[in-house]
Amino acid sequence: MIDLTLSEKDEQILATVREEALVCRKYARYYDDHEEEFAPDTLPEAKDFKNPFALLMKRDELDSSMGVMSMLVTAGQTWGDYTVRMRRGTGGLGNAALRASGTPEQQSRWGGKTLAMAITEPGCGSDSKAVQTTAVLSGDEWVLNGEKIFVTTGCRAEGVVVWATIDKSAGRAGIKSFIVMKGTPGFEVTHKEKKLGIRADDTAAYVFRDCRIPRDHLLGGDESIPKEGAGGFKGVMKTFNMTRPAVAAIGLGIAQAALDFTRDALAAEGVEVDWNAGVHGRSAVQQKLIEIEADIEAAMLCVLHASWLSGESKSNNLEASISKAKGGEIARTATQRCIELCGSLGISLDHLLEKWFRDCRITDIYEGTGQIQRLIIARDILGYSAAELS
Amino acid sequence: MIDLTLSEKDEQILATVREEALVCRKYARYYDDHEEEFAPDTLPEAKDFKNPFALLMKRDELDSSMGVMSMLVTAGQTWGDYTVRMRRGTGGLGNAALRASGTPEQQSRWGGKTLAMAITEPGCGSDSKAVQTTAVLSGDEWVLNGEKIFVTTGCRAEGVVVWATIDKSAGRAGIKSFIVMKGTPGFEVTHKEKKLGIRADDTAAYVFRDCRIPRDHLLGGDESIPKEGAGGFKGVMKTFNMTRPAVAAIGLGIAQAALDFTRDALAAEGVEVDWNAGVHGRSAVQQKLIEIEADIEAAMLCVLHASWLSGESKSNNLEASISKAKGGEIARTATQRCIELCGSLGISLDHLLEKWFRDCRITDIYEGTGQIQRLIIARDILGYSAAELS
Amino acid sequence: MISFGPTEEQELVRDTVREFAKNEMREIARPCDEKRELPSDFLQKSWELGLVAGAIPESFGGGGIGRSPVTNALVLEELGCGDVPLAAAALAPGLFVAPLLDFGTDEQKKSLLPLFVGSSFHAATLALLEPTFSFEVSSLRTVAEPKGSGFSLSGKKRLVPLASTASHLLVVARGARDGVAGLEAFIVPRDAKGLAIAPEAERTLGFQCLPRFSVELDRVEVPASARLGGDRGIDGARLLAMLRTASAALGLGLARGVYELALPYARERVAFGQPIAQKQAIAFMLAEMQVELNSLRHLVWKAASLLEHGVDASRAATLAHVYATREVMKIADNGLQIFGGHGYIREYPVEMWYRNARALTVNESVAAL
Amino acid sequence: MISFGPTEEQELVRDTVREFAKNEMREIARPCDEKRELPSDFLQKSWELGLVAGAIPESFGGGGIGRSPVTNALVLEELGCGDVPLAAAALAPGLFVAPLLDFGTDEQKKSLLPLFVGSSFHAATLALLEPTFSFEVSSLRTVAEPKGSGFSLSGKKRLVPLASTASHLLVVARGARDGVAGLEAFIVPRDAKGLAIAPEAERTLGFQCLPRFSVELDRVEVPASARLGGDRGIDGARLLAMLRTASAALGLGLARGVYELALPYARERVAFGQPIAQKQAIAFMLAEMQVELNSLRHLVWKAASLLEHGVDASRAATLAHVYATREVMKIADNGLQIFGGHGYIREYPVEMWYRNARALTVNESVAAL
Repeated sequence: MIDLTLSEKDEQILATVREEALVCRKYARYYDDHEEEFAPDTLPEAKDFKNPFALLMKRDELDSSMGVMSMLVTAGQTWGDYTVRMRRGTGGLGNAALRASGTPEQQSRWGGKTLAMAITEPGCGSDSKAVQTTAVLSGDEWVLNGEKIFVTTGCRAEGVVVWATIDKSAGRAGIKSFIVMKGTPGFEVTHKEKKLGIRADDTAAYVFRDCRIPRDHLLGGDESIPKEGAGGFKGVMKTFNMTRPAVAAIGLGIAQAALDFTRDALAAEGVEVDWNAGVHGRSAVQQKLIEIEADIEAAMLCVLHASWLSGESKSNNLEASISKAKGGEIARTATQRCIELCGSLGISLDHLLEKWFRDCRITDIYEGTGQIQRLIIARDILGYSAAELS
Repeated sequence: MIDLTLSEKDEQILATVREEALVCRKYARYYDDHEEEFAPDTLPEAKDFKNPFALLMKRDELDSSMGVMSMLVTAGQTWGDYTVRMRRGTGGLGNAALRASGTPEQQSRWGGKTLAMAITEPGCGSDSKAVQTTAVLSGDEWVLNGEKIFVTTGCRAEGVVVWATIDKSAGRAGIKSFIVMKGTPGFEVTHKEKKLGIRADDTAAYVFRDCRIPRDHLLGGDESIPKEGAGGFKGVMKTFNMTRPAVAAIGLGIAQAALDFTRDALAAEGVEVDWNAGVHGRSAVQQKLIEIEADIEAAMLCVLHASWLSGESKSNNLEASISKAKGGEIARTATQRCIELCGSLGISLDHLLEKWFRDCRITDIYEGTGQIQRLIIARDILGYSAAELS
Repeated sequence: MISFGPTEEQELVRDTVREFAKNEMREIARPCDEKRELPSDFLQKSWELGLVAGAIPESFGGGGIGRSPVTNALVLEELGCGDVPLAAAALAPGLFVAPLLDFGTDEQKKSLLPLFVGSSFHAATLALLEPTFSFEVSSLRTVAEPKGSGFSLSGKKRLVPLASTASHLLVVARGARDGVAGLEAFIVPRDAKGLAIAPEAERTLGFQCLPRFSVELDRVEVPASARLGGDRGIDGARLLAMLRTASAALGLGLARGVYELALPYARERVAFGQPIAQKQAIAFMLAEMQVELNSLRHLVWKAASLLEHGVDASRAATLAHVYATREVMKIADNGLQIFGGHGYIREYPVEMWYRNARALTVNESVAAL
Repeated sequence: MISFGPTEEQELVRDTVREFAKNEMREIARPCDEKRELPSDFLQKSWELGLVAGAIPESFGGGGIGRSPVTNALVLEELGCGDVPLAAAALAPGLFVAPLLDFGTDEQKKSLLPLFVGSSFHAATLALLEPTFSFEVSSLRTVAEPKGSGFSLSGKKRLVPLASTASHLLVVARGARDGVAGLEAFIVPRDAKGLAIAPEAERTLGFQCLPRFSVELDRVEVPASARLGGDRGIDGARLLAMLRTASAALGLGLARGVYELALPYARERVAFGQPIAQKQAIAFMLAEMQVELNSLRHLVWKAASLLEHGVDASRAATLAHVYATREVMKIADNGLQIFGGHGYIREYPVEMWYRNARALTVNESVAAL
């Protein structure tokens, strides 16, 4: 049945997440100001709270699915702060790749580690197939050479899933993912980027110089290069169908925080939305508040839709890109509009709104820009190949 | 000096235009309902008004230029109605082409006639270089064969400037314009299109079957085919730098009518803009009224800018396309928003607002769609050829 | 529980209506629009879908499927994708029946519901809109004043669908309290003394085949029993939420219809040597449409599921309505743009959708419930 | 007479300022932003442009060029294209001088203008904004009450540029009448009793190198002569129109700066085998920027020429301001998007412009006059 409401249990879990988020929020400004530091893996307050993920384990028939809830929990956490967590769960974007394409052995061996995902290179942005990093088989080892940038949690991760080509002439088909653990000779973490926002987060640059890893570190284990098109590459792309809705949820949690702050601040000064009034019964600010709220809710529902589909093991390639395209756009414009509504207090560092405006802006850039998402959507609905629509 | 205000004389002329426009407006609904009829060339009221164009002849140093004023007069006229005129001036889009590229002999011979412009063909929309109509020299005559659609004022015009290729292999360079008068054997006016709006206007389809015209009917007289690129075509394109701002002005006059109607109707019910209030002092409707007004004024100033430049005999290729791109977009959205603000009365045939909504929509389509304009703008600012940015 | 999966029953209903929209609406939409005329047999054919009678309890002779706002949203999307004015005509009786089912007293239901369970179309309607440019539902000008044991209704209404053939009009008026909470609805027979229906249907942009009338109420006296809900009255906020959700659902269908016209056209139409759909400017327009169709559908479903749970849906319904007002117009506008010159001539359908899109999404449009 | 052509004199001024922006502002903008610090010599260098003193009549020792809102608009665009916070710092004294020139009595001019004609930078400023989320200029909370022969000022102001070093603050307060017509401005020396300037500059998104302070007025007593314009008072609507036009002009410059960063980047940056500028999605973004830059410039010039004619410019100034609020943010946003990942890291300049764009265009931002 179609139902877009939450069960009581769903609500309870999200209420707990909200409690934790409010605690994390207390640390948000500090780590934004001290971008060279890392937030602790566990906050001192942690002992006073029970882990919401424990509750997530037992789902009843009338509760929302794990996939859907994990999106709501993600957004609920970034509603507090992008980076600071009561307890940092292990696992980064690389772990999603491991879950999507790793062999059972690989999953059990590295599932417990925090793995970053290294795709982007100085020469290529969202053009993931233009990967220049090479992996050459020598004896029973792969030898990696190349540079990676914008590696999220790249400094603190214990290892990384890195994209490299085993045969440039094969184009996308030659691209494979490899697992490289920190400390491997020839694997160097160069620097932490200084960014507009998400400053507490670490975004690293990697260099691989004749970095040798065992042959079985190729993710999925398949060394063959499919004949036509993007066989292997598609496998790699599968990851994105899981990470894109998640990335959108991350941004939308922040956008929601910005809207909630704005709504409360204005309500305290007597500016409140009347849900029954028509357009002629609204002020300019009320109208904007309604539109921001509609945009965020629509975008979040796109995220839930994409994750619900994968929970039903239905294809969600289109919907994952829709959620990222919509989520990225709204993360940008919702925070922009909230500041506008708060006027000169909206830009004050006395409040977190300006930080959310900066943090949110990454959403439409990483994991494939909004333009890339629209390209994927257009190809999907038009039935075009990358050659037909580029 | 930079000055965007009007002289007293400018104001007087536009006031006269406004008076006439109000008379024309009385006939607007009738000819919208009776699309098979044509509005008279001269309205019965004409005797009571002096022709504003007479006043336009003598311009003082402190008055705005002819070019600028002609745009304001054009918008002032369509503010009354798209088609109905107190006195129909001779001259159509074809006359603009004649003025731009005609030889002195051609100008004096046909300047007094109303000439339509026939470019679009069933197979090509804004892709004007894909012209299939052919002109073949046989003896001292050109023989024309082909079909044209969307010919504005095509039924009533006395003649037409038609685009045809004298050498398909030469691409754009082979395209020339020819003057064909009504009654020429082989030149057939097929039908008047039924349209969303501008129904009183005639939009014809032409067929040319072995239509023979004297050799000197080639506009500009130059039969040579320039070697590289779009030599001759550029000449043809010159026309657009004159017509694009005019077409934008036509649409913006209608958009202004829609805004004025909406503002007055709402003011009569107590909804008025306070120009001093900030965003927190405005209602949703006031905010929308302000934004529509800003959009229309910005677009109209782009039109005046393009025409002022040509008056100063400066290049205005970029600005002409900017004015058309902006004007076309605002003509669409301004009328859409005005109806929204007027609610269910906005869609009533008791008022002209709904007609303006329909009439305005053509602006972003003919004389090159908004997409074509943006392509031209982008090529210009990026210094790209049609091949580099298509 | 968050779920985007319709039940098998809902899929069945949706597919049936989709077929009906394709075979019985798409074809006749254009001639109906040009002739400004509603084919007599269309209402009967639509009636046989049981959209109105189905929701009426068996105890009153109805289908007894029960009211399901979610199923309703699915149906409205499909009908809107067929043709909105025809859909609005078919659904006009629902504008009367739905509030009766939700707010009516047992007596009111007993006496009126049987009219709508017969095998042939029975017209009834709702009168809400008023002739003001700044129309605001939270401050109606039509008033209901206590008169003796009943009420006296005075005011002007407009765009009342099928008013000239309706047996009853449900007249919305402002009662004792201010704002939406003070809204009252009265059951008024068409022949009531003081009720005047304009002889000619109003002509509007779009919706040209749907007869909608101005109605004037000059001290129309009705008994206390005519007050919908009796002493309880109605839940104005819920009525409004249902109206907004319904018109957003119709708008969703309309927008999807435009998208389904524009996409194949863009793939076939060749300019500058290739299909225009291969240009990012056009391809991204279509992608944007797809994104907004999904977004709007989710918002409609959210409002519908809150209504289905019987909880306050004002917020969700307003979000869906505001979103539809913005996006449906934009999609119709871009759809027309993709057709270029062909979008502007009546040989092609899209200009009609453009007019209907604007006519549907003006504030508090009353098209369906 | 409609004319888009600057005078030779205006072109000269514009080119001089353009050079200054290129050589003295662009280079230092990023370090100033990172260090949240205004280089001491910058104010002096900017002072030597004579932007403030130039407008002061020779009779008071000024340049005597006279006030020209149009020339001002040209200058502000160029400075905004250099760096908005640095521009705002350089222009802070103008926030005090311009109203003094337009509304001040002869006595007020005689006593104060000479401070600004010297060869070294003299700080003065304007205090308008207040610490409310729903700040509305037409209903200020800072009040001026008659006290003896003078006035008593009470209220809170914020983001007052250079307040800590200014010799005088022009404090805007609500007087006897309501709305903008009732606005009053008072000349208050920094050391006035009851006037407290926060010890630390306020930290904000963007504008990081511009010291802006919270100022509290607790029954600050000023003589009647401190009321700008004497018994006539000021023209609040004109002051507001000037502020809005000026901040729109700065915003125009900022947006142009982003465009000038994004265009060459898009031409050089290669993805999917070709420069991203060859993709319609990016090319059209840049085209849109060009369209909106022209549009905004025209609206700014329209408002400026009305101000120059001395006629009511409230409407035109509000149109320009509303337009800037919408488009400057959008251009900065799309500019950052074109840079992709590089747009998000501080190695590249665009993220700074993005922050400044938002900080500049929040309602009634007071940056220049």
